Amino acid sequence: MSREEIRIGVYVCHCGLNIAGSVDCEEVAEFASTLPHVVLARDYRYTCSDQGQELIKNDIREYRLNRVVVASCSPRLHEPTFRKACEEAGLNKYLFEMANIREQCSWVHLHDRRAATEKAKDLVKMAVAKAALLKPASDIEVPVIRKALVIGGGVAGIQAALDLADTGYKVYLVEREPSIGGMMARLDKTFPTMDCSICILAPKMSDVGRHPNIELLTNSEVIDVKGYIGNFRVKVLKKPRYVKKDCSACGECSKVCPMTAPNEFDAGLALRHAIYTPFAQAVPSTYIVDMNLCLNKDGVIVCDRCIKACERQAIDFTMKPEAVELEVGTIIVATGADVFDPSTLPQYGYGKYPNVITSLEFERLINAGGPSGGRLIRPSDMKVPRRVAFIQCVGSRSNKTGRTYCSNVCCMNTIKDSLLIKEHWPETEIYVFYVDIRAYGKGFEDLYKRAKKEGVIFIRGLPAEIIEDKKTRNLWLIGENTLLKEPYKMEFDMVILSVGLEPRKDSEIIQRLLTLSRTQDGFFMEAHPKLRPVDAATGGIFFAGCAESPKDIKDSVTQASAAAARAGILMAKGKVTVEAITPILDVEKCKACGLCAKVCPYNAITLNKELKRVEIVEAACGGCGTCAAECPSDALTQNHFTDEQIIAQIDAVTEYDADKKIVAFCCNWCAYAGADFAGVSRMQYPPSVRIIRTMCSGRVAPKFVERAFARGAAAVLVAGCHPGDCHYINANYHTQRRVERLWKKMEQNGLNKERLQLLWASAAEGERFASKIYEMQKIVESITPEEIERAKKVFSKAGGA
Amino acid sequence: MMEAVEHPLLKYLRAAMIPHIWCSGCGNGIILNAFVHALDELQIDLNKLVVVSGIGCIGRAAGYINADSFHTTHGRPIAFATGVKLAKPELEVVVISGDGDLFAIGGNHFIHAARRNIGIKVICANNFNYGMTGGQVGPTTPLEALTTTTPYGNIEHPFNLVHLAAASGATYVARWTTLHVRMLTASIKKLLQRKGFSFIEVVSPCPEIYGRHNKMRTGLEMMEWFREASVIANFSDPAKAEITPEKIVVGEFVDIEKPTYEQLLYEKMAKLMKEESE
Amino acid sequence: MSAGKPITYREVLAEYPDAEKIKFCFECGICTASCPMAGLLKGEYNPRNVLEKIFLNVEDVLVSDEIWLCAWCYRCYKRCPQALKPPEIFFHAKKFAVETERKQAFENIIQKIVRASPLPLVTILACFHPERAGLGLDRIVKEAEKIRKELLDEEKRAIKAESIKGKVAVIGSGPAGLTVAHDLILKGYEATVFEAMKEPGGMLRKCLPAYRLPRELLDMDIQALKDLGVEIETSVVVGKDVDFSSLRSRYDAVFIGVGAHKGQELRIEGAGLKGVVHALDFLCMFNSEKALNVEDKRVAVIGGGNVAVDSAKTALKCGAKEVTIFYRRSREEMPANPWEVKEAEDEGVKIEFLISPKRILGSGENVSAVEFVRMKLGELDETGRRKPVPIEGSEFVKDADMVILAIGEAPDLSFIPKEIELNEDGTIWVNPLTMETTLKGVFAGGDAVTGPASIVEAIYAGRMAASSIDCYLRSLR
Amino acid sequence: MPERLWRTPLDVEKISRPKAEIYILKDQCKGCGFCIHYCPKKVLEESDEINARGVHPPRVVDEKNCVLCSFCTAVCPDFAIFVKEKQCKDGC
Repeated sequence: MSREEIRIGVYVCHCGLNIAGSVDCEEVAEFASTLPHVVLARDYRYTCSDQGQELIKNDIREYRLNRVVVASCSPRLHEPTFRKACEEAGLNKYLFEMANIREQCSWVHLHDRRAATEKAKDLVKMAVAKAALLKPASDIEVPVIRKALVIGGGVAGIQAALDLADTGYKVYLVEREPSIGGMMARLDKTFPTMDCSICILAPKMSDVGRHPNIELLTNSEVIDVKGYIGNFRVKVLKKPRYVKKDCSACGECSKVCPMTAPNEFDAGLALRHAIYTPFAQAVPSTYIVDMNLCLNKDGVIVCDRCIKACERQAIDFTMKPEAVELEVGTIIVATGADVFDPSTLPQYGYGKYPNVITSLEFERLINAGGPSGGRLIRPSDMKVPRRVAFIQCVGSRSNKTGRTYCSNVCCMNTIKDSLLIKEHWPETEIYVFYVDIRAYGKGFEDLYKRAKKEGVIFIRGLPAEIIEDKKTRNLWLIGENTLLKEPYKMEFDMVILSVGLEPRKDSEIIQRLLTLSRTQDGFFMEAHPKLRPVDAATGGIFFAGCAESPKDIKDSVTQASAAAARAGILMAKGKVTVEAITPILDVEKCKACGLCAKVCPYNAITLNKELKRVEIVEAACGGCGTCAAECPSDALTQNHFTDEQIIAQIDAVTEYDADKKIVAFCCNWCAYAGADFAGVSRMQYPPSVRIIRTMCSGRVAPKFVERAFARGAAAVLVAGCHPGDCHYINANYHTQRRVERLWKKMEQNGLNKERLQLLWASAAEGERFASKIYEMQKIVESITPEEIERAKKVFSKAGGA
Repeated sequence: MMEAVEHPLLKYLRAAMIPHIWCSGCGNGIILNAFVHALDELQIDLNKLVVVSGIGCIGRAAGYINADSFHTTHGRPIAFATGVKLAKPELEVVVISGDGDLFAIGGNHFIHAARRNIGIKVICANNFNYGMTGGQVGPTTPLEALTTTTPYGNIEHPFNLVHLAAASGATYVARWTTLHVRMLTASIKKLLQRKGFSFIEVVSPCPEIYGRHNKMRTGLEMMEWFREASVIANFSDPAKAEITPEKIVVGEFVDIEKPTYEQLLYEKMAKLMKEESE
Repeated sequence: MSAGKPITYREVLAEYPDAEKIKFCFECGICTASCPMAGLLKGEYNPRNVLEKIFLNVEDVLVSDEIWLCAWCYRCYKRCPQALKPPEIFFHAKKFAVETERKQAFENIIQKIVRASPLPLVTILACFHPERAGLGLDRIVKEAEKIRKELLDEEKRAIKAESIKGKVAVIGSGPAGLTVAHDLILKGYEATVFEAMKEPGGMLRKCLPAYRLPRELLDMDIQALKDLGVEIETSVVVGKDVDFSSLRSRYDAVFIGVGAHKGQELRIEGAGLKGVVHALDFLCMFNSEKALNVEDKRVAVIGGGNVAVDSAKTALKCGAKEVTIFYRRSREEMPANPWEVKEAEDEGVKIEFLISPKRILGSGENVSAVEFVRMKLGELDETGRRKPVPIEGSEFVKDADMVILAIGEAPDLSFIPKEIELNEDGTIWVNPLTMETTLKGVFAGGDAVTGPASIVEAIYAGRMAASSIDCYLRSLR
Repeated sequence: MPERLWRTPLDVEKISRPKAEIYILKDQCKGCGFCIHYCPKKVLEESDEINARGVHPPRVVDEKNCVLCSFCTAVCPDFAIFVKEKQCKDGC
């Protein structure tokens, strides 16, 4: 192969006007044709179309191309498409390279055609330089364990578990609470059809409990996740129920238990005992002891009333937490959402005025199985209210509370609630105070109309404050009707705050365990908002329900089924291919120092002290390349991201006008994805930056940075995931260490260390990326030619240009 | 708060003997209490119950319980109980005695009764020393513990009673401390309902004699030690059921069924007599 | 300004850091509903609408009166779900309008303020601050005087036309009380104001530093009310010199507008040392020209409200060597007006955030230092702000010769009967529609109801109370 | 379910806790203190009075707090304390 003549074909994509709108594609193609080894360069309207792919295939055959470069969108989007096309034409897929001239060029420099075109040329030049050094490789196949883990037993988790189990896969369903059912179990009716919530959920819950393929782990939490797509090792902590499975749920224990506390399930509106079942339809129906409340702490039984009452001898206070280890191939995250706590909005008096309730408390009050037996009553005097107000957007769409998003469900939930009141007490006067009513789904508008027809009055304008009448406990709402431009002061018997949803307060734990990304709102981020809406960026992990964004029951179920299908595809195949991006060892150069083994996050490299050599387990390798960056004797490099390839890219950037450019090394999962996100969001930033993609920032060897400075680059950016969020467990800690060492070196040599910047940016932080480039542009502009020269001198000694 | 009402369990005790003579903070009272609680909950017929005890503080228990009882010579309660059980197998025979009595001078009786699976029940109050005679070192005194005869720390390895009982063939073996009184009562109930040789060790505070040498001057301090050090490990290996200052392994260790000595004896006798008569 | 091309909000708000946020106003109306000026001016002023117009048609707004009618009370900001700051947005618009010489109908603006406020000079100086946008204050005051004169004549004529319909007692001669008296006189009632201090004006006279409100202007405003027929009995303490129940029997209705004069106690060690003073007492001493003894002293001010900032500025003006404000939350949560804070900092007041006093140390009976502890912000509390939590082990000692406590004020209501129910924070509860207390015929408003707030809020409360007293008294007949 | 529970539950009146009568046989007490120390609701405390055996017997602080777990009865080595459920007659 090495003797073979290198013949590169370059395709510059217009992407309609997405690229051609701000990049002169013909000019770029023409420029490409002048580059070494390029035998063919074309521009094409939609390269990813069938015709575009056919064109590439034909050219490969006709022009004997042995390398292909496509300059179009992000490789995160279409690299697989083009790789497949190459393979179909008989070209090894690792001989394909992409230049990202859309997300990272045309879309972020919409208003500077000249600069965008120049940058596109550079990006193509970098890709061609790398392409010339590409080597064929074959993927590694890894078996997929045909078992799935579903985290969260709300309606989404239930649906996902049932779908997978019905397909024939073993499913572990882990739920933190004593029963599955989640938020839906607490609702009275569902919109827009007004079905009884628990009536439609309970059969599904018992299906889960009975299903031979589902192992239900309630009162349990995931505490550790290791491994990778197809081969996760998950540790689950099963907290003790103190009641054995023999429990017949007769309830005799609860009757004699002397301890009581507000029932979480009923939002604190009813009492439960220390030994209890959260609700009648709970699955599993086994009772549970709340150890915080029970008198029997530290294994000493003080009170044995329940033990004596239990005929089946099912109560066992000696139960201990138990860690179970599961091996699964796929994971579905269905952890749901929390409800906004309105007591942080003092003007609404929640927590102070008894007759101000939340929509969730309303659900329990109107529910026949709830604490008031379905009678909607004012907590202050237990009377049925005659005038009721709903306040919308409580804890949603607000900068101040940090919940800037629309919670999706509250408008329809209020409309449903208002109709429920009208159904039972038609004389009730109902006012809804809103800013926008969002009735976007199937059947929603009809329900909205029905509410209006029933006489529910919708007033645009939220109350600024609620004042309670000391005598009657009625509530005064003071606000402005913004349609009439008139202030209102209205008296109500009861006010229902339509509270929004928010990310689970402890989502970081799951985020950290599964190395996921979150959006600015705090919900989990999908791999692609349109094309992979239920996949996490991390392979083998999928989302269902409110964990990904607030959604109603129908959407949660839809997404759950989609997630189950996506996970099923993986498991049906039974194997996944892992990219050939593992390290290559040059045994001659290796001095068996063991540094690579120390930094490997996966323990895929071990030092065999007896044989004085390192051993690599490819299947365990995650592909971060940190080992290659660490190796002091250049004995290790990373397949497809070899030292030569990356250096060729650096050299291509710095060939001309290096002193005006920023060389950026971005990790594939966070920083590069964040830069893509900036592009998708059309955030504009200076065109001086050239991004080199590595799988992990841990791949960035000091010599790369030194090389860039030695060749006169104005500034260098190293960007990766936030510490703790590294896709490769902890590889980016090494990045930090290396950059700090470089800073020290720059300082010692009298160089401006601001020229080297380190950025932690998640895939959702496009804005952070863009503002960093702005910041660095100022540095670039302030750098003097002397400074550039000094750096050249310092680093050419070390790195050697 | 009320007064001058009779304690509901007094009917199981010899009223004239109460209050008992045990020290303040002594666990023997709790063992007695748990025992009569169990009698009450099972509604045991006191006419069918025989309590046997040996020498030592807890030896007085036989005298306090309102049933037919023997207060026997030192180390011999199991021997007496064996006699009673063989003569009248329909009686419930319970030995309540101390660690010194049962395992020092009476050690042989214990292991052989367990080996033979004689259907008697043994409750041993383990207070780690000879309390009644002034606090000398005994077969259960932990290593390094201070007693009147080991002022520089005990150098004898103690018996692990539950391991000894299990190894000797007891069909039910449990250990609790006097703090685990609910479990103790439940265990005694089990013990009373079983057929074969059953044994419960009760780790019991002796603040006046043992405690005062070992920096635990009150019963409460000893009970707090039990609370902090106890680990419940039901059906774990009795060989590993250690008692150290840091850890007291408690729980049920053995629960099996096998034919009792008296059962086999009477069957054999019946068979022989039948053969003889034939 | 390039001709032809319409200007945008971006240019107008070029110096306002959060200009882009104004796009995220969803028109919920909370700002307008909270705004006392919107209440006083009824349909003539609507901050929500002004914001929207700045975004959609800024040219219209720049030449309109509306941006000039904001009284900087920040009530809108405190409640705005988007955390927009209309007062500052309007300020930039005002400045832009003045700088680009867009025509302003000042007579119009001042006419509106004068009609809205019975204390026009006070409010212009202490609330509206047109001078901050670059206008000459003298001209404004002169204009206001002229307009008020015309208005007064008009009002006097109106009063004579009607006969006396009833008598109302007003307790407290602050902005709320004076407004009630003024409005009721116009409606044909007799109103007598009882003031505990020697001179009328309440908090305006007691605590507003003279450099912010020259006393002759305050006197002019009060004199104008007296001219109208408002009777003010000074040095009468209700509950001591005159009984509350006797007021109720002698008058047809009673209005309580006693303000919030009682400084909150700091319950820490050393709070009783010499040199520890309450901010209101401090300001009061300054305003009555008593010796403050702050020369060359190191002054620590504890608190983060307007009173804290006023005290700090006053201490600095009176020659203190070093004045530092210690506030237990961060700048974002500070209740003082941001521009007042900025002014204070420009004048040399230091502000330290996230610090709370732990004890006050003394040498002998005098203050010598304060031991502070650093705080961090935790979860949101029931006031909607993040709760400060002490960082253990972060204690430090700072020398100080004087400690001014400005940690909030509450009304002194020892004289009222227990039938009048109070809120949890010790203020009077009133029906928000009628301003009536839980005792029939007794009304209340101002700081005594809301806790420390702005002058305009008190005036608005007075106006609402006056109209509802009118309704009440008419309903009796 | 992490919502803040702040209300008085609506059925707080309906769910009645058993009411206890605590009997202390003062002169039988040897003052070991087990009942006081291990009472989960801290219903008992050491009294000032000295009984026939020269120790301070326990005294009931608040009978209403007693939940009738009867641990004091079980742990008392001296049969000096016991608890009975109050039999509710009229006006109880």
